[in-house]
Amino acid sequence: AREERTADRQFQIAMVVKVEGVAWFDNMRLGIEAFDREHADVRAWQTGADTADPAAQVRIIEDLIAQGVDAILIVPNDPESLVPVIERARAQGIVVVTHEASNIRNADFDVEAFNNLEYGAHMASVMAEWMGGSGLWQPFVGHLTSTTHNEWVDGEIAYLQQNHPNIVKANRRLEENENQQVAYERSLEILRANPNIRAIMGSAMSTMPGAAQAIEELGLVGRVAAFGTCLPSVAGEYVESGAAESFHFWVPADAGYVSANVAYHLLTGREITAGVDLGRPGYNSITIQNNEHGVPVIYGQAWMSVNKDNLDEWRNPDGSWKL
Amino acid sequence: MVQALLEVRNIRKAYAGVQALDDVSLTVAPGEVHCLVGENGSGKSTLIKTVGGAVQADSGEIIINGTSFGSSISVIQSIRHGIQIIYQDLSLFPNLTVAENISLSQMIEQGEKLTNWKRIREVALRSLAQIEEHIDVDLPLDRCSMAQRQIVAISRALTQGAKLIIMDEPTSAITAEDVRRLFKAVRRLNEQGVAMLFVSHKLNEVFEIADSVTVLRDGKKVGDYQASELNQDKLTFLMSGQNLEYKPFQFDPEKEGAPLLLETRRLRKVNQFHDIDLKIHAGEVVGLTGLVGSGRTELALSLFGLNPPEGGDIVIDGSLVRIKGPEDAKRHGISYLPEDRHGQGLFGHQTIADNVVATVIDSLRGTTGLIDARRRDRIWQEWIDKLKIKTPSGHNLVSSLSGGNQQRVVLAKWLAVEPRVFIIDGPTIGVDVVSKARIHDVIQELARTGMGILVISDEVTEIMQVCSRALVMRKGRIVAEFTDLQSVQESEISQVVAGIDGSEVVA
Amino acid sequence: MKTSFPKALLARHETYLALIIILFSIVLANATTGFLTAGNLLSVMRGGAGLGILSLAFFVALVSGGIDISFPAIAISGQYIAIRAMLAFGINSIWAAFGISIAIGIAYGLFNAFLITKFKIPSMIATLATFNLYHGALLEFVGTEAVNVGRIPTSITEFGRMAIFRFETEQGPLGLSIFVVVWGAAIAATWFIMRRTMLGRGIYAIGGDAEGAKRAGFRVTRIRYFVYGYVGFLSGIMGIIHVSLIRFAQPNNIVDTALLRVIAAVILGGTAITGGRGTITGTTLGVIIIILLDRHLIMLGIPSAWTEFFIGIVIVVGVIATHLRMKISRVRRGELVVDRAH
Amino acid sequence: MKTSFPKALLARHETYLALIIILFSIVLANATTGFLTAGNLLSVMRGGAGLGILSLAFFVALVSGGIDISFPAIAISGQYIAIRAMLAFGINSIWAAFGISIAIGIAYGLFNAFLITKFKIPSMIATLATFNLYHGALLEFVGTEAVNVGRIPTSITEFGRMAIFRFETEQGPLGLSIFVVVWGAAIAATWFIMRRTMLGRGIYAIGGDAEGAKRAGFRVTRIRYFVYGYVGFLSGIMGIIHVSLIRFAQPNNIVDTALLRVIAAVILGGTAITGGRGTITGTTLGVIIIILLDRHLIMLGIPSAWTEFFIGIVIVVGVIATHLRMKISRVRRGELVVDRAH
Ligand SMILES: Nc1ncnc2c1ncn2[C@@H]1O[C@H](COP(=O)(O)OP(=O)(O)OP(=O)(O)O)[C@@H](O)[C@H]1O
Ligand SMILES: Nc1ncnc2c1ncn2[C@@H]1O[C@H](COP(=O)(O)OP(=O)(O)OP(=O)(O)O)[C@@H](O)[C@H]1O
Ligand SMILES: [Mg+2]
Ligand SMILES: [Mg+2]
Repeated sequence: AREERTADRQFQIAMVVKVEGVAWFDNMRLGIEAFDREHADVRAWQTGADTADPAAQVRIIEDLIAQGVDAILIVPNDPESLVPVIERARAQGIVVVTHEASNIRNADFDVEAFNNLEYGAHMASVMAEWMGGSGLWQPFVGHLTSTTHNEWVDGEIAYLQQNHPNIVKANRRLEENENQQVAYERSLEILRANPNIRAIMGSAMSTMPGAAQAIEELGLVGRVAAFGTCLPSVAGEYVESGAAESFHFWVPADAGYVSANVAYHLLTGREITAGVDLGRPGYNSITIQNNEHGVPVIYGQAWMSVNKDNLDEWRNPDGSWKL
Repeated sequence: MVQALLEVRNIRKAYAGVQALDDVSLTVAPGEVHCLVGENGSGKSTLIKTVGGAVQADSGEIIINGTSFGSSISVIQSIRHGIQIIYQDLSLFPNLTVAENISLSQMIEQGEKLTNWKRIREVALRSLAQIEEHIDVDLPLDRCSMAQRQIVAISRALTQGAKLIIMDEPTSAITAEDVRRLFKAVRRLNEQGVAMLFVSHKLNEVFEIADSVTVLRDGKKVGDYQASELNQDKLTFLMSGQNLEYKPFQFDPEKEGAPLLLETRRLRKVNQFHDIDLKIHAGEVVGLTGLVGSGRTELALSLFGLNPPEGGDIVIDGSLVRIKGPEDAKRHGISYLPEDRHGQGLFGHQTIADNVVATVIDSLRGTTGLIDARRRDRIWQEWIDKLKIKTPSGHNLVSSLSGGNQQRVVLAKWLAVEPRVFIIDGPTIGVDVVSKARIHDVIQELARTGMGILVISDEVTEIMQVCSRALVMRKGRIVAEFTDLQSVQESEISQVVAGIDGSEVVA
Repeated sequence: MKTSFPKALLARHETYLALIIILFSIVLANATTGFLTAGNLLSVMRGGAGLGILSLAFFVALVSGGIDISFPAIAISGQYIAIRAMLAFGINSIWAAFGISIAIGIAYGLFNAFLITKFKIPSMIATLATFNLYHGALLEFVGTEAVNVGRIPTSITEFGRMAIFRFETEQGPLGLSIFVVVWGAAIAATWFIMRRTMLGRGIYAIGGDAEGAKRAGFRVTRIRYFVYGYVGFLSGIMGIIHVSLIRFAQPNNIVDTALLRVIAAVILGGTAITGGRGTITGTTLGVIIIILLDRHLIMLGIPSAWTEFFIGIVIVVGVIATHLRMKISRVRRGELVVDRAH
Repeated sequence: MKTSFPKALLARHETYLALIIILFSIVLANATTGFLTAGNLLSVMRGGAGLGILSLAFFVALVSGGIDISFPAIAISGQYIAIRAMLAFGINSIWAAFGISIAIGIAYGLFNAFLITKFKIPSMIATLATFNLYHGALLEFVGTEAVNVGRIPTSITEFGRMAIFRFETEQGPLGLSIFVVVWGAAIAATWFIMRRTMLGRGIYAIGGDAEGAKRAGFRVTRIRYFVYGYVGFLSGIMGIIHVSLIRFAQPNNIVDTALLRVIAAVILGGTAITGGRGTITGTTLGVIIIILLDRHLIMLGIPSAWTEFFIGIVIVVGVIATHLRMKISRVRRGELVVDRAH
């Protein structure tokens, strides 16, 4: 039973991210903070472990349960390892909203910026266009265990098979452990082993800079390009140098904001249905689809595509990156 | 009178429960050979360590060449003033070359910052030449024999312009020949004005080399003597306060009808021993002597399963057996007291009591599977008394004992097993004369209970004192057997050992 | 030289550990509300069982004068292979789970022993290498796919919920988890082996002086096989305990968290890293301290990001304290005069 | 007892390592197209410089009879603190970067030495603890935020691109990276210290017999301070090399990959884990083998997930080979009859 909110009591909403200290989640924090600022009756904050470790996440969530927060937002490292702890949280009346975990088992809601297969197809189409419809490409994932990354790559492969049969995968999907150095080393190697590769497609944020660096180092700029999911602050320089062609992302701050908003809706007893405006671009008219476990998943259409042409839109006047 | 090189006045040093040194004074003159004798645990090593700075005395005064250092001196000061100590474990570096081992200390002492390899080799060669030795100075030390290492240690001391070389039992691990060579070097050094202070339990060596002798007993000084005014019996008495008498051991297995316990037939292993026929009967003490390296230890190890022979048979109680490991040997009632007891036979971190009972703990288990604590305590107490192990309590760690007393713990440990055949390799290395006699008594007592004993020793004297029969090994073969030790002269055996008699036949 | 009862107690490392636990419990009981409830204590013990079992394994290896740091890889291999095999063959039995996991654990442990005894590779190097070997092989040959709660065989999730001495409380039913029972059994077995069998004496002996132990007739090689096999055995058990606790199997679990905590617990428990010394009581008290710290830093308002830093401090302080205490007692016994450098 | 030239060469571990490298290179040159190009070789060396420098540090610690496994935490601390400080104070100088990182490295190294010498904590435990301490402190007190290429001070990225002996090729300009020069300097300095100074002899001596070294007049404590300080120094250098290579600073880098590779390289290089023995040539050859393996598995068509498994195998096989070779030469010398247990 949810307790009544007294006048002096704020809703405590905590966002637990995969790992602290990476640009992506630094940006997500901005959304959470914005939400906190905009709502006087909400105290929202973000936390996370130092390593992308499922067990650490479980521990943090257990801490939050012990603190008696009202809602927990989670970007899971490993959705399945959270099942028991989410169960426990919900048993105590805590609202649980996940992000980037469309197959989650027992959350109140999951928030997705978009459908993963569609997003993969979108990224692949940009890449295919640049490649001129033929050549070798190499997909990377952060971890072979990551559902999202693998769905994107599934979407990419499906799209390419259907629309560009002459674009061929060089090697089975490579893992770079969300580590830029590993991405760099693996890219160097795969490029040397297959001089005909034209594009490297990243899923984790660390792939693009690593791959772009390898491309620069081998003097392949113009002939090979890095693609994938990334942020302007991480990939911007490489787009300018030409080692990366274009990149895609959804604004983590918006996703964070929207997740908090979903929890806030639930805490204040409002309903969430298809078409509801959750207050951020790309989420103005959401769709809802129950996943195989019956958890309602909210989909936006919130992807951004950035290349040389619109890169400057992501710059602040002082030259630093907005994101 | 010449000024003393080293003068030690009224040194006291106490460890918990033990007054290791009690008001000891000592003077060493330049160029003299001074010998420090005393029973095990009488404080010899402790005194040496105080002079070398490894141990700080509680009170007293150390004076070197007229300079007083109060009751304690640092290692560096001691070295700077010409004192060089060669410890029992030699303190060499197995991973460095001979040249480095010899020269490094000098380089350190001279405050060198860089290594000059040419000089390192030169210094080493010169130092070896000084005692007329030849060792490949580029050899890593761990490829040198024990005797070579000893030479290296001495050469090292020489490099540092030592005025006084102190050695703690330098001769316990090297051959008679090496001892002679060592003493020759010592005499040459004496002529150059270098003094020697050394500890030995081999009294004949003391008389051979020493000018003067200081006797310690229970941490107190008994007195200073000129070697010429002493003889073996007198010295023994000064050390122990008692006179020794030897009881030769006579035993004829045939006359007694004693059963044959262990026999080897043409036992052999390439490069180690050849065609060994050996018999050990119940109740006899068989001696096995020979030069260092003649193959005795290897033979013993193969009887104990640690060095499988390549051919020949081992027969126990009339049946052929194979001994593949110590556990097989134990099962057949064979025990082996290792020769190198430096850490090998002892669990240093455990108490004396634990060490003594380690081999028999199994048999102390009662019907409940629990260890019978009373019996256990009785056993170790008994052995501490029997071997007169000098310690305030059996609960102290083995590592707190003096060298000779540690040896006794090992002995106790193996004797406690009460085996049927007992192989003792060097039973009294580093043990003082009195305790030696005591250990000999214990060995003979055991034989009287029907145990068959094989004693391996370098010392012919020891063999003559403890055994009823003796074998001599040379180059891996048994070259002589002496069945009646009462009727042979010590020198006769010594000659066979050294191969001087030219005989290759069984006497 | 019998020491009187309280004095003997004071000389023991375990006494200090127990005091720390009591003190820390008092602090926790006063600073928080949730600590001193039966529910919390039972749940803490349940959560700590896995760590406790692994610590016993690590303890045995250390006493034998070796070290085995491959145990997290062994535990996860046992766990993950057991789960995947059960799914593949449609087996649903907790006995099968333990059987497979333990079999793999023992096999891997014996392989460690093989490397260590046959090739005389220092155990730290050997097990560091096999850590990577076992874990790499798991990822490569078995797979990286996570098995979620829905697919975990029901026998395993049921095992995780089993408890004895059930009783009802306001907060719902409580009981002593089966995990704690298994942990207790592991303690009892290890205690029996180490204190009451010749094998155990042999383990202490080879840790004190392997060469001497050999001459004393202990079968050193065989004892080492036992030691590493036993580490594997306990790791296999822990693998199944772990999966029934979190109801999720993924081949990077355990590997990422267990090593440091186990080492901290055992070292804190007073087991000598140089072999030959250590007690099961000490080890278990060490485990309890680590669990208490690990689970209650948050209650004390210390953020969980501190855990790593904190455990580092605990090891350093623990080892220093052990060292100082030992030094004092050695000086008392008159042993320590010449200070040996390590 | 001089051995003839080829025989002496055959007896050396380094000869075998060199042979392995040559063999592996022949395989790579035949199996792939990209291997035997100047570009590839130069880039492999550039990428391996960091590993090479850390391996020298680990080698020195092992020779001294100790071990330091905190070096990845030291390197990342030096790197990350230097970068954050430069950003905070608006400094943009490679000298400042090295200065800060090295200062932190040395300070941390000396703290390790303090724990090891003052409290006589076994070095493995001490550095395991400080690994967590240093890394935990970095995350807790300095932050976890990543610094991306755009924010990395330009002096650092420029340093990363510096090269000597530049020449033009079809694939663009090539040159010997400054990293390789730094690595070379580190090799030379370490060689000089270890072979040509009394300090170096002291390091070997304490690794052979610390007590004996003390008696011989070596200042053991001081030497230990040097050893761990030097490990910190080299780790600090590696921290900056690493960030100028990948142009990205994040406080979990290095920590996650360096430890295993460094240990593998040094052990493979023939340095004794028990101290006192090892050569810089061996260490460097070991590093080259690890880099070649690590960077060319994909070229050989071996999937990247194998790397971990593969390095495990390399350590096991390497250590076994070393052991067998040593055994053979010991049998030849007639030393090995009684097989001693370890
Ligand atoms: N570990 C070993 N490996 C190879 N050969 C050895 C080994 N130990 C000894 N030997 C050789 O075996 C022969 C016999 O040596 P052993 O040690 O048995 O002699 P010993 O008569 O017992 O002498 P000691 O008085 O030194 O004990 C010698 O030629 C020696 O060089
Ligand atoms: N570190 C120590 N702690 C406690 N007692 C010690 C220590 N070192 C020596 N002792 C004790 O001091 C006494 C003198 O020992 P020391 O080693 O000087 O004898 P020693 O004359 O050299 O005997 P040995 O002939 O057996 O070598 C012995 O009782 C010994 O047990
Ligand atoms: Mg002595
Ligand atoms: Mg011998």
